[in-house]
Amino acid sequence: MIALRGVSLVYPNGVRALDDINLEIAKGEFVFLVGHSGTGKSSLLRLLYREARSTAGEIVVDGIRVDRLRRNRIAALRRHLGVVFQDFKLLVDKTVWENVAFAMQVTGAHTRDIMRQAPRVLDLVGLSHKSRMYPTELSGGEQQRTAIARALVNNPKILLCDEPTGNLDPANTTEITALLQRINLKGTTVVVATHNQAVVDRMRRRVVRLDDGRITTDEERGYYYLGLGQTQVLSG
Amino acid sequence: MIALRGVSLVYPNGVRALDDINLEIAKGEFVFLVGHSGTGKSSLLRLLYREARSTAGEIVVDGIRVDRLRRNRIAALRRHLGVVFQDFKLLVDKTVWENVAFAMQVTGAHTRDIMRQAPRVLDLVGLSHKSRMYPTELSGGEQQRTAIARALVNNPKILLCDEPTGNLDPANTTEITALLQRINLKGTTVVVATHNQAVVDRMRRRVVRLDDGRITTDEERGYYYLGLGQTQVLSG
Amino acid sequence: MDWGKLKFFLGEVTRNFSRNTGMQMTAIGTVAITIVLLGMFLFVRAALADVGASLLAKIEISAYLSPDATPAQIHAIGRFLAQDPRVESAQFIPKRQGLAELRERTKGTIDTALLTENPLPDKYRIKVRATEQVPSVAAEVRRLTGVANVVYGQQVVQRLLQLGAVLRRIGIVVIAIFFAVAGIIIANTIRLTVFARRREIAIMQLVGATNTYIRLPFICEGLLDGCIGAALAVGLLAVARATLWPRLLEALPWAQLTATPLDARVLAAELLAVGAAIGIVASWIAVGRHLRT
Amino acid sequence: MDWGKLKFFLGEVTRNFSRNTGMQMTAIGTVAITIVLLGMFLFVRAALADVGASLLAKIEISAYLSPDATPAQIHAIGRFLAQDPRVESAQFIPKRQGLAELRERTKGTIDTALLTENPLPDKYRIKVRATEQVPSVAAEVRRLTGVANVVYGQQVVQRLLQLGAVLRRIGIVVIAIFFAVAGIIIANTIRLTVFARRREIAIMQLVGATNTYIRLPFICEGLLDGCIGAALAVGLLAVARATLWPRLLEALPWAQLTATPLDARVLAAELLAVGAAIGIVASWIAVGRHLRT
Ligand SMILES: Nc1ncnc2c1ncn2[C@@H]1O[C@H](COP(=O)(O)OP(=O)(O)OP(=O)(O)O)[C@@H](O)[C@H]1O
Ligand SMILES: Nc1ncnc2c1ncn2[C@@H]1O[C@H](COP(=O)(O)OP(=O)(O)OP(=O)(O)O)[C@@H](O)[C@H]1O
Ligand SMILES: [Mg+2]
Ligand SMILES: [Mg+2]
Repeated sequence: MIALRGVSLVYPNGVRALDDINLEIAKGEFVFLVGHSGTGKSSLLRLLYREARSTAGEIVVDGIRVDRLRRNRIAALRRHLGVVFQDFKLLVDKTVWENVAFAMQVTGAHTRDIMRQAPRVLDLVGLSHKSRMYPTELSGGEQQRTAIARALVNNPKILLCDEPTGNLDPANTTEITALLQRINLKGTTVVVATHNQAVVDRMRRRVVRLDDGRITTDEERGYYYLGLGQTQVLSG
Repeated sequence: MIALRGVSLVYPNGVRALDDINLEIAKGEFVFLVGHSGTGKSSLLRLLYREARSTAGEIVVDGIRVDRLRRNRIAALRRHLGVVFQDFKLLVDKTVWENVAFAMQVTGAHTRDIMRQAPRVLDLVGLSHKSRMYPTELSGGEQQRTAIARALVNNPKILLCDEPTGNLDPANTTEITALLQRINLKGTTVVVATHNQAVVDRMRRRVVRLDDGRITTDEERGYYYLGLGQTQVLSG
Repeated sequence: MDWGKLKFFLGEVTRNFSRNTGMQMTAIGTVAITIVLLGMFLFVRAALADVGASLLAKIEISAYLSPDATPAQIHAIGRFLAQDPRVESAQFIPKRQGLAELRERTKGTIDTALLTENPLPDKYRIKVRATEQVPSVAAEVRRLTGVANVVYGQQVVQRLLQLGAVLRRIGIVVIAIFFAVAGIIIANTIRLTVFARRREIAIMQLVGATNTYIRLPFICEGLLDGCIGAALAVGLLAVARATLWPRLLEALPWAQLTATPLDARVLAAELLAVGAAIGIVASWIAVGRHLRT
Repeated sequence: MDWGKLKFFLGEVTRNFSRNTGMQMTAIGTVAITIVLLGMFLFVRAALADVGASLLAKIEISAYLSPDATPAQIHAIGRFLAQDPRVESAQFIPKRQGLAELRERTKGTIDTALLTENPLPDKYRIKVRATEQVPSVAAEVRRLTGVANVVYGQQVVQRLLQLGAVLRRIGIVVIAIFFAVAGIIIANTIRLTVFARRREIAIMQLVGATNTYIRLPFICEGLLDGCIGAALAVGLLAVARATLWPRLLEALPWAQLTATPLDARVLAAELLAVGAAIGIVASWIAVGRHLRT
């Protein structure tokens, strides 16, 4: 489903964010991306939806050579992906409902389908009662849940989540995690970049660990810390 | 140092974010503000630096009646506070260094002092090597640390932090938490709104719990969950 | 067609439009001012063209006949003038009438009683259709037998011809400048609105919107700006024409300005079209430039 | 003064300025266009004022004397005219010279050989300093004994006076419109730049910056926009004056346009001042409005 082979990313300012990344993610997998702040997690995700373009290497997403994608085909790629951005990236002049509907609208979806699907995802993230509010009128966590709803609305084949629970309380975090798990069970490939040790340690799924732009470990059923659950670390 | 008496906040759109809040925070205290997403934590902090204005009640910060403050005195109030915003609020056309220096600049600080103080706080949050980069060139956690550095640069008497570790990895979180603790030990009053259970449970400081805009509990040495450390909840 | 989509799209445009009223007012105001200036210019140009025509219409050729011209020669000259297609009218003025006109013109300062004989010759008074042809007609008439002298406002005609040419050239340059100014200002206004929404545009692109999809509302916004601005301008011009123009006509009755130099409805339609075109082109360029990066 | 602060501030302004070059170009271009129009207008107005003056200078009063005026009366009239402060010059034209001039004017179409006696009277040719006084001087001279008739281009004078008044009024209105347009466009440009940076402004306020502190760089930006735009305009006008104006003078030599109707340096200084003032006022208003909310 996703394959990176020898991928490097050097930003225009000279920062080498990713260095010789080799990673295969199969259809239906659930992958955590962990690592220190500034280690390249967001950069890796950015390559997949072509917000950034790799400096070297080969990237295939859903059969598409993303690194070679022509500019006018990028929109089509992004429509098949659901992305939860680390900084939410909500449209401030659109309501919660409109933000979510908009993501369907651009795919050319039928209004009938939008009217059915948008309320459904808003309900999933627990924001039905705020659907008429603007992002500036939302709390941080509500904004984050709006971003999640928008990423889900198109039933994407691949879901990329960048720190999706950074502004959520544990209860909400648990719910959103359960939601991601359910979506994954329906066959969607899910990649989550996160610092939330509790989430990673509870789920015990594949964990890809980045350090300074390189993949250092890749475990099938991993913890946030190499081989250690948080209970051991914190209350051991 | 901080006192709220019978404070309510109703936003223009009719949402009652805070309802009859009574809270006293003494000089030099360290207070966690916890509660569900959308429960009014950010709103409470916003009242203290007058981004929002209370609908009812009395607010005193550092001897100033904030709820009655004249418009042209607001800037002076804010200069005595250090605020880490939930969405960072960095100036995108200024480098990290400039973002930090700017906060001193507006207080009329001497250039000599800026040249000494700015590098110091950048070093504290571990961003000295990124000081010439623009916020768009930073990772989420680096942006968050820039925001923290900016809040610290003026040696404020009161430090308000809204979810200061949402985008940080556990190692960085520990460091930042230790930093806040050290600052608190030097006499600064610190208020931290957070969802990070690990941080709250490890620190064992005063915990004020909000629920639906009301203060439900206020414990001297509290946990994130009422009376329970996370180890009990997660690995019990 | 999915009506929901159309509704969504129209909602989008009207929302954009009503959200940042300040910016829209700017764009609309700029269009309106530009088009008022353009309309004024066209109107005044048309009016002045009429003034020029009526001034030129007064230029006439006097062909003085030699005292010994025979009636046959005089008749031949008259026929020649009647046949010439360039000549609008030719009138024979006998010397007696000439003296009466002279007396009239000099308001009695010439004591005609002192004249023993009429010192003036007979003449033909010739009006030519097109001012450019005055010199050539005059030269040909001069060559006819029986004509002693041909007089016309040589200087006046030459000056008016020169002035007309210069004014036309200046007019073209000014019109071109106005168009450029209008285009630049509107394109910049829309570029600024695009700039102010660069974050929103970037987000739309990240969510998978095509450039066309993003561009369309802006184009429609530009179109609306252009149309509303032009409509405002047409309204203002109509008011000015109904109130100021009559006063100007009254103040300068002798200038012989035409009361209605242009068909108001045609002008209005043209200006609206210009406004719409400017809006579309400017926003197309403005948005296109931004999206390419 | 803390030099570091000044450096910081200047750095701020130049950074703002060089960051959004597109927007600065817009503002500068708008100022430049406006000031070019203003300068052109002032220049042409001055040039036309000279044309009007030279046209009016040609208007003279002819005071025809009655045939039976005594030399003493004629002398008295001459003295009266010499004393009158409104009169620039008065010249006695004896009938013989009058006839010679008439012959000259009619280019030999009047056969003076046919005249047994000179039918023209003696006259005074009077030039008046200010055209407005022509009618009153003429009326007074008419009342002097020995004056038979007073003739001047009544119609021409009246028309020129009317035209002058109308043009002056139109001129004032046009100048006012130009100023309003310039102000509105620049204020809007800066309002848009302020709008585009509303998030930044909000953040600065949250960090504790006073409104003055936030406003100052914008004001300086407006000032810079205004000055650079005005400088551009002055440059353009200087080029136009050096290249186009001589060609216009050449094309219309008879119009008697003054070669240098205005002091170039004074005009340049005035236009620069206008540009600076517009920039400051517009940005002050634009930023003030935004910060009040
Ligand atoms: N500017 C605003 N206008 C209107 N309503 C608002 C505004 N800001 C917040 N709200 C509403 O007020 C309530 C409290 O919001 P607040 O941001 O204080 O929550 P919070 O406790 O900080 O939540 P989180 O942990 O998710 O950041 C929410 O229901 C939110 O929708
Ligand atoms: N647009 C950019 N231009 C230049 N450098 C960048 C840009 N974005 C990120 N970087 C740099 O690339 C490195 C990796 O950034 P990235 O955002 O991928 O980190 P991250 O793993 O997501 O960190 P975090 O957990 O803090 O979000 C960082 O050193 C950052 O400073
Ligand atoms: Mg990141
Ligand atoms: Mg909050």
